[in-house]
Amino acid sequence: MSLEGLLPELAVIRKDFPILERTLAGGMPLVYLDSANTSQKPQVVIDTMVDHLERHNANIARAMHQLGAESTEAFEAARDKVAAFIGAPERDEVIFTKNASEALNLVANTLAWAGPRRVGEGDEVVITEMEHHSNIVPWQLLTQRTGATLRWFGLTDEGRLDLSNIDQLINERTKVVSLTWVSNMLGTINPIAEITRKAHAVGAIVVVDASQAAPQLPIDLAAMPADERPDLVAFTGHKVVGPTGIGVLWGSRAVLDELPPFLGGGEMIETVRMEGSTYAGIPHKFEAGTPPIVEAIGLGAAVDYLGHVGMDAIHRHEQAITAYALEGLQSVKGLTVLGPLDAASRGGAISFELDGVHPHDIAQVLDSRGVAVRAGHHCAKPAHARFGVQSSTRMSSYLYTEPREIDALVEALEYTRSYFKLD
Amino acid sequence: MSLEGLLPELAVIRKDFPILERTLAGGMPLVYLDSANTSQKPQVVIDTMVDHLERHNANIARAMHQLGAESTEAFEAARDKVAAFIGAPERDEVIFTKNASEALNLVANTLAWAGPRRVGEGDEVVITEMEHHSNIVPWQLLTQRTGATLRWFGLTDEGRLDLSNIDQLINERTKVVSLTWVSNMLGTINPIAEITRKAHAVGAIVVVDASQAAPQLPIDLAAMPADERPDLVAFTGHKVVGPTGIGVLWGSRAVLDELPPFLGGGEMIETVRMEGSTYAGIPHKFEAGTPPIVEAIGLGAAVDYLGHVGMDAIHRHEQAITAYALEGLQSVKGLTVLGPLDAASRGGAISFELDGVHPHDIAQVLDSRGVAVRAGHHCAKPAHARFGVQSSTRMSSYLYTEPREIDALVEALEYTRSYFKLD
Amino acid sequence: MTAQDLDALYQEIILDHYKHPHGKGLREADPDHSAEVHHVNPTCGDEVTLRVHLADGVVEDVSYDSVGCSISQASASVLHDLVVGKSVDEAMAIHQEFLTLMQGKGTVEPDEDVLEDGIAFAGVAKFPARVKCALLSWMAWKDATAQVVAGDGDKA
Amino acid sequence: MTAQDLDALYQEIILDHYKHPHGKGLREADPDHSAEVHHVNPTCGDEVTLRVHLADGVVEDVSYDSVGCSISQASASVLHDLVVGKSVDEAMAIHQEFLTLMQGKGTVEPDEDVLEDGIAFAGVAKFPARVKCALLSWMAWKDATAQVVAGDGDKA
Ligand SMILES: Cc1ncc(COP(=O)(O)O)c(C=O)c1O
Ligand SMILES: Cc1ncc(COP(=O)(O)O)c(C=O)c1O
Repeated sequence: MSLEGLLPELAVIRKDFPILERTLAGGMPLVYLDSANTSQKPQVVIDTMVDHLERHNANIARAMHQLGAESTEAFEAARDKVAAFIGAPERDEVIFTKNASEALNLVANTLAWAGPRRVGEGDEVVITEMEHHSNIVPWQLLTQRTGATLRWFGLTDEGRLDLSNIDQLINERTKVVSLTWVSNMLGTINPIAEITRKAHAVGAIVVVDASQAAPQLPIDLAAMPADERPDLVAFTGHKVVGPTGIGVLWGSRAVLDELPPFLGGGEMIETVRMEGSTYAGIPHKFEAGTPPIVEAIGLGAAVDYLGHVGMDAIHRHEQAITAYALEGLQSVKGLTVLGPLDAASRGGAISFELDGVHPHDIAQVLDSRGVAVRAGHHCAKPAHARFGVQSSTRMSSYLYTEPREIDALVEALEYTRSYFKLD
Repeated sequence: MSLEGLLPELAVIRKDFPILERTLAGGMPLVYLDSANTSQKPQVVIDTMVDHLERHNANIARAMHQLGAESTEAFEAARDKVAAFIGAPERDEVIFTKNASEALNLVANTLAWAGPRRVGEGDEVVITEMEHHSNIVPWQLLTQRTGATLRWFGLTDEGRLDLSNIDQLINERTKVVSLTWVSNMLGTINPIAEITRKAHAVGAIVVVDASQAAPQLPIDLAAMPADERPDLVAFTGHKVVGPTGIGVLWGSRAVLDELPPFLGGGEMIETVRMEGSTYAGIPHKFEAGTPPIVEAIGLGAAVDYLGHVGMDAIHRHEQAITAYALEGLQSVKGLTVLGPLDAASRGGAISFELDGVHPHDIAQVLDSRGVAVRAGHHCAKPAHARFGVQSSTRMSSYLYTEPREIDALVEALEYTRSYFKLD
Repeated sequence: MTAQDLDALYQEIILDHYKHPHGKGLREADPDHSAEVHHVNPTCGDEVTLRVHLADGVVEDVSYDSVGCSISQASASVLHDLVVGKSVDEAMAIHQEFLTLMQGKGTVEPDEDVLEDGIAFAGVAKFPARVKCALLSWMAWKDATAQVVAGDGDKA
Repeated sequence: MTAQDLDALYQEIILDHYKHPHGKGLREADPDHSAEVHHVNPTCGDEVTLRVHLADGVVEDVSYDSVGCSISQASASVLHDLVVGKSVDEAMAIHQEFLTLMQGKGTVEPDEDVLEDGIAFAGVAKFPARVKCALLSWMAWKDATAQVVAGDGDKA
């Protein structure tokens, strides 16, 4: 089976991911279609981490012995790699967090405290109904705690942002607009440039949750026109074939300099007296304590790996698989896809309903055939509520996904229908 | 060379740590005496992480396929192991953070917002002059932001807490007392039970920074009398032979339930609507987003490893090495140890000054002989200021340290003296 | 899991209760002796609204409205069968028995005399991710019952 | 690092400047044409308080008080030698040359005509952790000088 747009070296790429050789209970080979939840790791990421732990492990910055120098160099090289991966205008604008959630909370939490960007009573924060909980709850906490107002974009029936009231939503009271680039439930790709332009025009800052975009879209921040470039961008290591425990917040130096510190402690200081402290410049100002060192180094290897395969090629591959999957899924009787049906304008996460079977039960039957998908609300309860469903089943592919795995999914769905005795 | 109290299987234990075989520039074998900064990792921790990444990697909780179940089970088993390691009264009281700094900030940050423990104007927070910056800056931020007052215990010339004014410091306005169990600079072990009793008597909560205690002292929280048991205890994975990217906050259920959420996002919710959310119970309430999964699993293997060696035996080993080191160091002309000189009542980090040579220069010469120590303020500027020094050199041992490594340090210090042509 | 495990999980009894749940729907109850709770499974979003009506220490009715998978729906139905008409003490004992079964990781032998159709859930205990589904309505029932008992106590 | 690297780092010239620093101590200066800054190396806590006094576009004096390692002390002394008496433009060019040397990771060949004793720092450039030590007073000097120039500008 060969589709237009698939990665040419797909078989070789699959060999890079040891877990894909796993057989599950009953001798079933693994069909991993849960990559939007977390991606699998290539051998080179694992080996890089092992090499660090076995040969170079030391704390960074503060340690000036040879191991310390090696560790610091590897950690800061990872920052360079991540900066290159997203085309960051400056490498010091890349801040390591523990995941995307912490990155988003860092912004929402510090906006409560001080500085010219401070959010207070009468101010408005705008999000959307398709956000992941990690881009909803931090803003609820911020607005509840400061007396500001939370507003949001609704969704069209097709699963796109309803921009009809954009001029009311983004107004002179708006201080922050925070939205996802690619929806983890609906797959929708949002018009970041257009919304950023509107937000900048009223003096608001724009925060983009790129957790689902970074794995599949080529990103080049420096190449964006300044008025269309978000001010802050978050993503998470474990979805870009990196380890858990590491996330990224990129922010423009101008905005990061305006934010007060987030976590206080070692490494983020300039000087400390009992009576008061002064803080280091970015990126250290936002990296209190011993950072996730081996995780950052693993992430560096991960984005290098993606870079070698090529983000353009990965994007094409995702589109090809997504188109194939949309077609296959819709051939299953009683199955409805939630979100856009046009593969070219969406990401690779596809949520669906199957009449007469609850998503948990679907996922369970699929699992008995080795097919791993996600069932539930995918941390996007409001988006599910918008479509009048409480949960859904989601398949999500990545650079290692083969068409035959989509076939296996479709077959397993047919089997589910028969297992639950649907006509 | 054999000292009373050394781990009987020391040679075998050293074999567990692959990095100890490293040779450095010029063929020098590694003499790693920077374990208070970060500890080295045994093979079993590395292998456990590799096995997880190569065979079981999946997101947790939310993923209900086989890989998801395996990953969740391994992650939650790690929580059980950590709970056992510190004798936590309840396993759900163990919260995974990214490091000790985040754990301490979690407490200081949430105390600003809501609930019966909220810190506001007129309230007092008490810390000590020997804290690591990670247990100073969060409390400075909290008190500055809320209008509360920060107070602190001073230090005696010997490097112990000056408790002479304890009854003024801990009074009916005190809401929080936060202090380190073992100093990372002076080695001092603080009287946690006594201070906790005083704090509890005035209704204050007690936060203990156990970053240096957890690696070397057996901890059994459940066995402590309730009035002497701290309410919250923080430590960090990378100092207990675990990976970076993982830390622990233990808190009593009663106090954790009183704190508002910290980071908002996936996993910490009960239900989310655009208008507002409700939150999960502990531990999930404080674990927003994808947690450091493979890191928690690595930490589980680490505390298991320490448990097998035995924390009592490790503590004895540390005391033996510390006594030997105190003796050796004091034989060096012009060397002054900062902190208590009695090995039985102190931890294994020993900071010192050497007349006529700056700590950076000492560390550099030592490094040329393969001896890795730390030079600087060790994230404890106020404690250095208290002793009228700006920086110091610190050696710190761990369960894999041999007496001959202390000999190598002492010799290298003598060489430093001659290199800088001191009499 | 294997196809065999699948069949152990989805016993006919479970699928029957799923398709034809017993006692489903919210019914009116004397407000002095009843309580309503709403529980969710945060992982998957399954929800149950459940009302308990006690009278003279006896479980008069358990009525509920719920959205969820076959396991969670069937277990609410079995709950209804098992506790309605029993004394609160007896019902609590059954609850404990069901809890023990579900938390036993598949090692507990269920007692059919006590659990009746509930024994069909023995297979669920092997799937940690599904145990929460099976317990959702049971936990809600315990919570609601405790509330009525506490409320009655207040009035005594 | 090896013993050989150690000697490359601690050149005799550096140790001489360390033991006998030139221009150390804070000296009074005409407040209209001077600025004082305080810089720290957050990693190790080394500190310098440094005053720059300019007159007619010439660096009249650089006086400083500092605590730190041999490298940071010696580099302040060499800074003093190299910039005092030079025009601000010349001094800035020397600063740039020194910066380039230090950031070159040991690959830049220093120009003795420009850097004089400063060439002894070529060995330091190989030790990333020590580059900050060598640059501490140089960064402070640039900062202070920029402040005086800006201040003079204001008055013009
Ligand atoms: C006493 C003490 N507290 C807190 C910390 C902070 O730990 P981390 O950097 O892992 O957050 C350390 C170590 O750096 C420490 O020694
Ligand atoms: C769109 C989106 N935002 C945020 C997140 C949160 O990422 P993490 O759980 O790694 O913090 C996710 C993934 O779970 C996501 O899909």
